[in-house]
Amino acid sequence: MSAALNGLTILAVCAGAFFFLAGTVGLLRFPDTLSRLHALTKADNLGLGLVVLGLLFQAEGLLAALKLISVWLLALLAGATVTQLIAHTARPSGPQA
Amino acid sequence: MTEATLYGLCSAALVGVGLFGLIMHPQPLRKILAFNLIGGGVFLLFGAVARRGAAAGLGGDPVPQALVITGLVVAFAATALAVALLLRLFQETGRATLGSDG
Amino acid sequence: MAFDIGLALLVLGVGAWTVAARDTFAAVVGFVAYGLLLALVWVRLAAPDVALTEAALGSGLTGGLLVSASTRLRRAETRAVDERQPASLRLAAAVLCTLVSAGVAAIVLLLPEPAPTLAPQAMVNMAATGLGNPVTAVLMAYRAIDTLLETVVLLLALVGIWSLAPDRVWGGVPDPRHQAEPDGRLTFIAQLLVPVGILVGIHIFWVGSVAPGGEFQGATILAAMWILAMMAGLVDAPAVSRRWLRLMLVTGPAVFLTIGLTGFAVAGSFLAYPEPHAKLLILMIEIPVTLSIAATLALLVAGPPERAPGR
Amino acid sequence: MADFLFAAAGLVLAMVAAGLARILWGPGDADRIMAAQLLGTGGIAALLLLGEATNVPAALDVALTLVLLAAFISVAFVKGATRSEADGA
Repeated sequence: MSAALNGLTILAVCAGAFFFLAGTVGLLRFPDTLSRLHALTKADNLGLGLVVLGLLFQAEGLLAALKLISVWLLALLAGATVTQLIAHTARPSGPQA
Repeated sequence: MTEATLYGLCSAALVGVGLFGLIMHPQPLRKILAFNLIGGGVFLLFGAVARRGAAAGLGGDPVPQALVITGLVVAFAATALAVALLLRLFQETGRATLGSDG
Repeated sequence: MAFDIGLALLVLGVGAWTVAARDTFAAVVGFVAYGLLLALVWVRLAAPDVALTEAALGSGLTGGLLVSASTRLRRAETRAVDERQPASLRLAAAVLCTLVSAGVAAIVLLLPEPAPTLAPQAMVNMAATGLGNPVTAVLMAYRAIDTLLETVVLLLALVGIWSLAPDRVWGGVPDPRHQAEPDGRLTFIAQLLVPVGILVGIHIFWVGSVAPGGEFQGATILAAMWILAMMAGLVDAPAVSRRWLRLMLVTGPAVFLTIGLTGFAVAGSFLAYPEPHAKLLILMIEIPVTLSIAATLALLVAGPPERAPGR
Repeated sequence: MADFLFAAAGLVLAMVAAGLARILWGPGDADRIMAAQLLGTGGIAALLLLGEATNVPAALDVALTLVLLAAFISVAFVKGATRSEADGA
């Protein structure tokens, strides 16, 4: 049982690390601010989410699991909203769509 | 080399880097940043000392750790006051430097 | 060990960037990253209490303060771009700083073996306080006088900031009124984060007696949430001459001082707690102190009054 | 298991550190804040992995604090940027 859980953790954490890699590459390679924002939000949401998922299999107790999920949800919601706000300042006139 | 020594050496380098910034940057905001950089280095030195003092089932000596917490709060108070002074200077003069010729 | 070497190099690199960057805002972002990495270092150094303080105060609140200051000073900076010092002076400063670094490094390498430590004494005396977190026990009992003075230092810094107000807004409201955003994004994020943040702040304060956490860490999070609510236009900043605000600011230190003085009568010295009631007394101090610190920190970030006291 | 989590923490941190190069390039403030935000999420992921690997449960609280304060800093940036425009007008 524990071996299976460990396997799931390794799988999810590796996938998470891959998305961080993708986010970094996107941030470095994409030509303009808005597409870089796009790359960043993917890395944020999926990378951290998968790492959290992986660690959930190891969590001891309900409170720890709850905290893990809150970290992800907060990063997700705050990240998405803040990214939009930053997009506004990147284009002072504001996006049209 | 233990991790305490490693981070201790790191703190020594940070103090030097921060001091350089404090001396060389003409803009006050950069000096405030450098001051906080030095602060980080000094606190880290305390952390290295605390880590070396691990005993009695603790990972580190709690006394230097508590001193660092006090220090962080005081450093924040000093930073906030310095930033307020700087913004007021900017409001009055439209400048944010201390140079006499600027 | 490889992880630690990489982390130490990363901290150094980000620190050097903070000094070397030409653009002030880039340097400030570097500083925020520096604080975040330091929080990781503190976890590695078995100091989770300090990691919490660094994350909340050293990186978070200080970072927010510096970010908004640097964006406001943007226009002033363009004029001061090319104020480089002569090469000879740079070289002299570099030599001096290298010497200082070498001195500190030598101290690190020559630290006595075995390392002196107060950890066993702290553990023995912690039992008397009824607390379960040795760092909180040191802050609230063994070094309680530091903690008391620290709360007073915060108030003094706030008095200093308030005294920077121009005459016409004396005793007024810090920070311009923030309009709620028309599209409501900022309102949304604030309505979401503030309640969660208050919960987390209280949790971190409350577990501080038995686990990493405590009044300063909890208070910092509460302060950040108050500022966030102000920035989003959910609440307006209070005029600094308000009586309830002043009361809130001084209650914590006042209670601390009163219990400290009572120590003379019941336990023989300043800030001595009579043994069976130590934990209760510490809690009685900590709750008002946390609220006072939270208010003080938030007002330190808000800055001097900028609007005349309203109706 | 601890070794794997430790290695993963190092890996995530190293990749995100590469994203810091973005701060060096800029060109805009928004790019810089984004790079810091990537470092923030990556740092939080590394912190969570580290906490689990070295058995420091308080790392969870540190991570929660970092998430909240990172959002606070971003909002301070947005407000500062809009205010700077107002000052200049």
